[in-house]
Amino acid sequence: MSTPAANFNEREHVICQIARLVEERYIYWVGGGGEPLSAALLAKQVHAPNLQYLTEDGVVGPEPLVPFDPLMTMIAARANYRALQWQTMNYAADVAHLGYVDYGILATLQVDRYGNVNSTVVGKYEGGEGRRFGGPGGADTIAALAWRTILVTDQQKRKFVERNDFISSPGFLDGPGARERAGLPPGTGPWRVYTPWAMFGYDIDCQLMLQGISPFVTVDQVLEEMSFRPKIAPKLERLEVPTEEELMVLRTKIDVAGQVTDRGRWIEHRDGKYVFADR
Amino acid sequence: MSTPAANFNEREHVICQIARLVEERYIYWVGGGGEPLSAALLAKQVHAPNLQYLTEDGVVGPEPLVPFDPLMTMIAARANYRALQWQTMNYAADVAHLGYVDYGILATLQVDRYGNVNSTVVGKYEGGEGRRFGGPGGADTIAALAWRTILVTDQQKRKFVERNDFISSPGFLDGPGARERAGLPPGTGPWRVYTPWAMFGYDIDCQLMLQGISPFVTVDQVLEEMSFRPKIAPKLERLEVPTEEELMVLRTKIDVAGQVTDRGRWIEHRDGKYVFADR
Amino acid sequence: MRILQEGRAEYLKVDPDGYRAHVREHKPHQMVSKLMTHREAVEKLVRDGDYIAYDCNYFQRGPASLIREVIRQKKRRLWVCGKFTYVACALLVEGGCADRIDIGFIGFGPWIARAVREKKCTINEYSNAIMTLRLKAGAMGLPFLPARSFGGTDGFERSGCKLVEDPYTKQPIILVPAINPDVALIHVHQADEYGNARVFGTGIAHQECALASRRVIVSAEEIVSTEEIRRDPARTSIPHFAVDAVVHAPFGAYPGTVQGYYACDPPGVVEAMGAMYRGDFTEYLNKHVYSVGSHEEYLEKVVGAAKIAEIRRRETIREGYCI
Amino acid sequence: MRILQEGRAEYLKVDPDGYRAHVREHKPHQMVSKLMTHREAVEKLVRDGDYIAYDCNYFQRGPASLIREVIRQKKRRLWVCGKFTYVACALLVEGGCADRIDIGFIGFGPWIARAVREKKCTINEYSNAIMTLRLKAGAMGLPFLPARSFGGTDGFERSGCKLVEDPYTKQPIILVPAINPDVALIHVHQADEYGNARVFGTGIAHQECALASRRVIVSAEEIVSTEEIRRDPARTSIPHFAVDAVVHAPFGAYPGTVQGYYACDPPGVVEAMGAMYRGDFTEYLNKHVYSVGSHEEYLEKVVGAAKIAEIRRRETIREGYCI
Repeated sequence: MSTPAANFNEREHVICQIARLVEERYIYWVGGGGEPLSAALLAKQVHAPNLQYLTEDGVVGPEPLVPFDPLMTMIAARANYRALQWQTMNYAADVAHLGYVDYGILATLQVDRYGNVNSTVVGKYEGGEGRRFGGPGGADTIAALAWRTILVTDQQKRKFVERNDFISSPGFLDGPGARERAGLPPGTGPWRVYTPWAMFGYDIDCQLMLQGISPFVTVDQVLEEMSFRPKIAPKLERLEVPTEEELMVLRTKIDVAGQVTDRGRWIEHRDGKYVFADR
Repeated sequence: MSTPAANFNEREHVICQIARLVEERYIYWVGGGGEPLSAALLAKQVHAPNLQYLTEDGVVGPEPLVPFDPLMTMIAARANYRALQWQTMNYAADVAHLGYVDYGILATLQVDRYGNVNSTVVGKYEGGEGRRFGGPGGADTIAALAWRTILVTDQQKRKFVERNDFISSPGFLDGPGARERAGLPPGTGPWRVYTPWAMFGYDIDCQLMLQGISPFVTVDQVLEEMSFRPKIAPKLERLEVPTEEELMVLRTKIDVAGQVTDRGRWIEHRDGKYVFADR
Repeated sequence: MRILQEGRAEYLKVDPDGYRAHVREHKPHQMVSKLMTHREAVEKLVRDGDYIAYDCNYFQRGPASLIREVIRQKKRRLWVCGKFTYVACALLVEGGCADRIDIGFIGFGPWIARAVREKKCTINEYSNAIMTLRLKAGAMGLPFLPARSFGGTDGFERSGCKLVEDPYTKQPIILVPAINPDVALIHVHQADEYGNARVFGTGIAHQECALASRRVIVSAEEIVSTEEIRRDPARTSIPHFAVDAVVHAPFGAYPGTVQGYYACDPPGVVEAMGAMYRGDFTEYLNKHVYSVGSHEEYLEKVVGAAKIAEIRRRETIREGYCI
Repeated sequence: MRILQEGRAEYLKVDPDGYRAHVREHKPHQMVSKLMTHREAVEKLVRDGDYIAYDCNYFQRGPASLIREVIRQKKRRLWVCGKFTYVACALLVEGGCADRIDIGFIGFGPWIARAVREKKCTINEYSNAIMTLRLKAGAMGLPFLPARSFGGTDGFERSGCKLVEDPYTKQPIILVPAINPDVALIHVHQADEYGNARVFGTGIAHQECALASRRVIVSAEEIVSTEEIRRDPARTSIPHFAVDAVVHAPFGAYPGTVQGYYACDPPGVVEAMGAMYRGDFTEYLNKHVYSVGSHEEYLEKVVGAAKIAEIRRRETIREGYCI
């Protein structure tokens, strides 16, 4: 069943990349929806049945009954089914303060050179001129307190910017030592940024570094979709495409209604290569 | 059944005085044993069945099954039977911080002119020379945060002192404004001090004032058993002796083993007067 | 303990002593029956200009029926505790009830965006957990609590938080100001007539909201006896003395779910979300708020028996949600 | 935030970052079986010089069997979190195990008094709730918490607390330093092999102790399956990842009570209290600790089947103590 898929879309591809990172020996705090939660649910179905994660509502280690009703990802019976513990938001924050959260998985509207997170506004904040979004929600707590944060966003010029229009949740802020100066626990921070096209890590100077690339794009295509030039690792990892098994689970058990994955372009396997499908 | 008793001891007398103060419209935090708890249990049995009290273990409004096993006054099934809520110590402290605790009832080893509480040491603290006791326990929280504190102690010279050997829990400290300067909430503090012989309140200058006297002693006897001269109210209240009903409940349902009341002298009704029995 | 940096935003006055005085004088220390209708509770306890907190949201065990009543009664100038919420906050702003929001997370549709541009709505920035921590400080009777998140964000400058030097470690640490909301709306699974309430499953900050707020309206799916409450005191999430009104609100979270009792109504959820994203709740408010006079009438005429039966049936999980 | 006044006592170093690092490296994030005997758990996890916390006490749902094992293994130089306790602390000092106590409330018999006079035992002064608040700070991963009690006492100067100016109200307020004990002993009603634990009824600070402590030994009356834990997640008081050892200890609180499971043994309580007040535990320790090699042997030879049947029988209340 682990044969590479011949047809999938960008969203499915990036969810699979993140799902494959998930390991049973760590505790995760997962953003309560979208790609982050889909990735955790996929991992739990495919290769990490004992995965333990928290969400903002203070659920600890549920055995979720997928699929969920639309938006019913927290404080809902199927999402929180047979958990190890049911608590509330301040408890989840306490657990993260204590250092139990190894990884946080988050989506962001923008990411800058230092991996900061924006879920507040694209454009100018003052006067409400920019396009406004919901706010940090739980992301600030995760980005501040998880040992390592995994971000997911789109590969678009307006999403990879020199400096976020707004820092809703902390990446490395403006560089080494900045998190500690701001009162955040040492040794924490961004670890990876995933887009459907590429994977980034961070250099010791806390700056974004291109480390992996999807088989259906070139490095130049990735760099064209960034407003700044990132560092580039000497050797780039190839981001393997979804397997048939992963897609089957994702499409039939997790994102049945396509609420998460019904965006982005489709990729097909043609003449031995992965290329964007002309639709 | 409310006929005055002809035989009772000092301890029974003072418990009845405090029990009679208890009203159903207030919330009490009661020291977890001795006269304070006995007084609350007596009130609940005799005239305030809906009395709600907390103890240190975070029980809220139990319907206790009396009598208790020795020392089993908290974290015990009979003491906490059919409560409204079971929580823990920090919760009890939160409720007191919030101002829900109208009255606290406490025993003390010593009381001074400003109504401070000592449950730590009688004699010199330094070098461990004095006679050492268990510490403030829950009394400090009660004395700091309850709106009004009711103290109970013995009428002895070494127990009414100019300044306690140790302030374990705050009375008025060293006078008006001192509690606020120490970070305690305004409007709180000592309200009454009861001994088997007398009842004291506080003057506006926060100093102890004799306000009531038991029928089996004189004012001079009371003053002889104090190391300082308190203010004396223009008119002294008479502290009515226990009723037969109160004694019956106290002896058969609450302090069956006499652990609380088996101390102090006995009083009897002789020739129309209450006098100490010669035993 | 040096102050290193301070947010510039206006925040609800921190006044633990004032709150203590309110608790002493106005909270019902004795057990008294507080059963009343939605209308009575909101008329009596929600006032124009209030700082209002509600727990959970319009889709998950939230006080949806009370929020509809607040809009129906045309309350004005509310300051909303916007944590872990979506359309509830948008409804209050678009319903003309609210003009200030402390944001953790809200459904920020085009309507609120316009209100902000037109200076009809003021926004302060926090995070969900910083808001629940502020409520926890309020629920502990304290003026502030420390936190190790929120520092370094652009939200910080637009909040009431402070960065100070911790006198113990000498490291920088965030302080968050307590909130004692004027009024809180909390939907629970069960409550007795006095307000002793049980929430089953996870939650956001129902106990903190109840203990921190000056006036508390609890709406309950079921009214149970105090005997039942006393049968299992560990299940009591909220004590009676924190509660000012108890409203019997079966299906009070509709179109949302109440875990273990009923599922959400997906079309009802989509309808509300759609209106929010379009930036026009007019039709939604007419149908779901103004067309009826009470929650009972709403269930009868707008939701209907078949829908109620369906959402009950679709919630197949009971485990952990009953005693 | 000005510091107005500071206690002069030594206190356990406040180090939330060090604790975070410990949690990351040494706490069992994955579910692994931690079942072991009293001897194994105490050998492995209690070390000479540790700051030790135990929840409840020798008479009320306390880890009496673990405390006896600590004495049996002759641990030394322990620093005791002396909140809401009586003879347990006295036993540890007189058993030669402890020489420092942070006092909330302890059984202060003539033996400890002598040890203090002879400078063999150091005392720091707090109150019960200030000690549980210190544990709560540790359990929240924070360096301190504010409080509105303890100010103005003679204990304050002999503590690690500080009086500071609240930057929000400008009023004086107490700060208490967090404690992250080296080791905690907690007795519970039920636990699974991983350490997911249930406490029924009231308690002192079992969850705080577990989350705040570097090494945690949970002793349980009953070992239950994880399936059972998952059946009612709201009942989980302590999550597995905070726990380092799970010890099956039926009647582990003897001579004390475990609410809903068994009553205390009054003669056993009186025997311990009497020894404490006499200031001589020699006989008590010989009989209850040194005469046996294990808790199992203790139940067999010292307590006996008849006594066990009796204390079970005398606890007639089950309501609220089972699921």
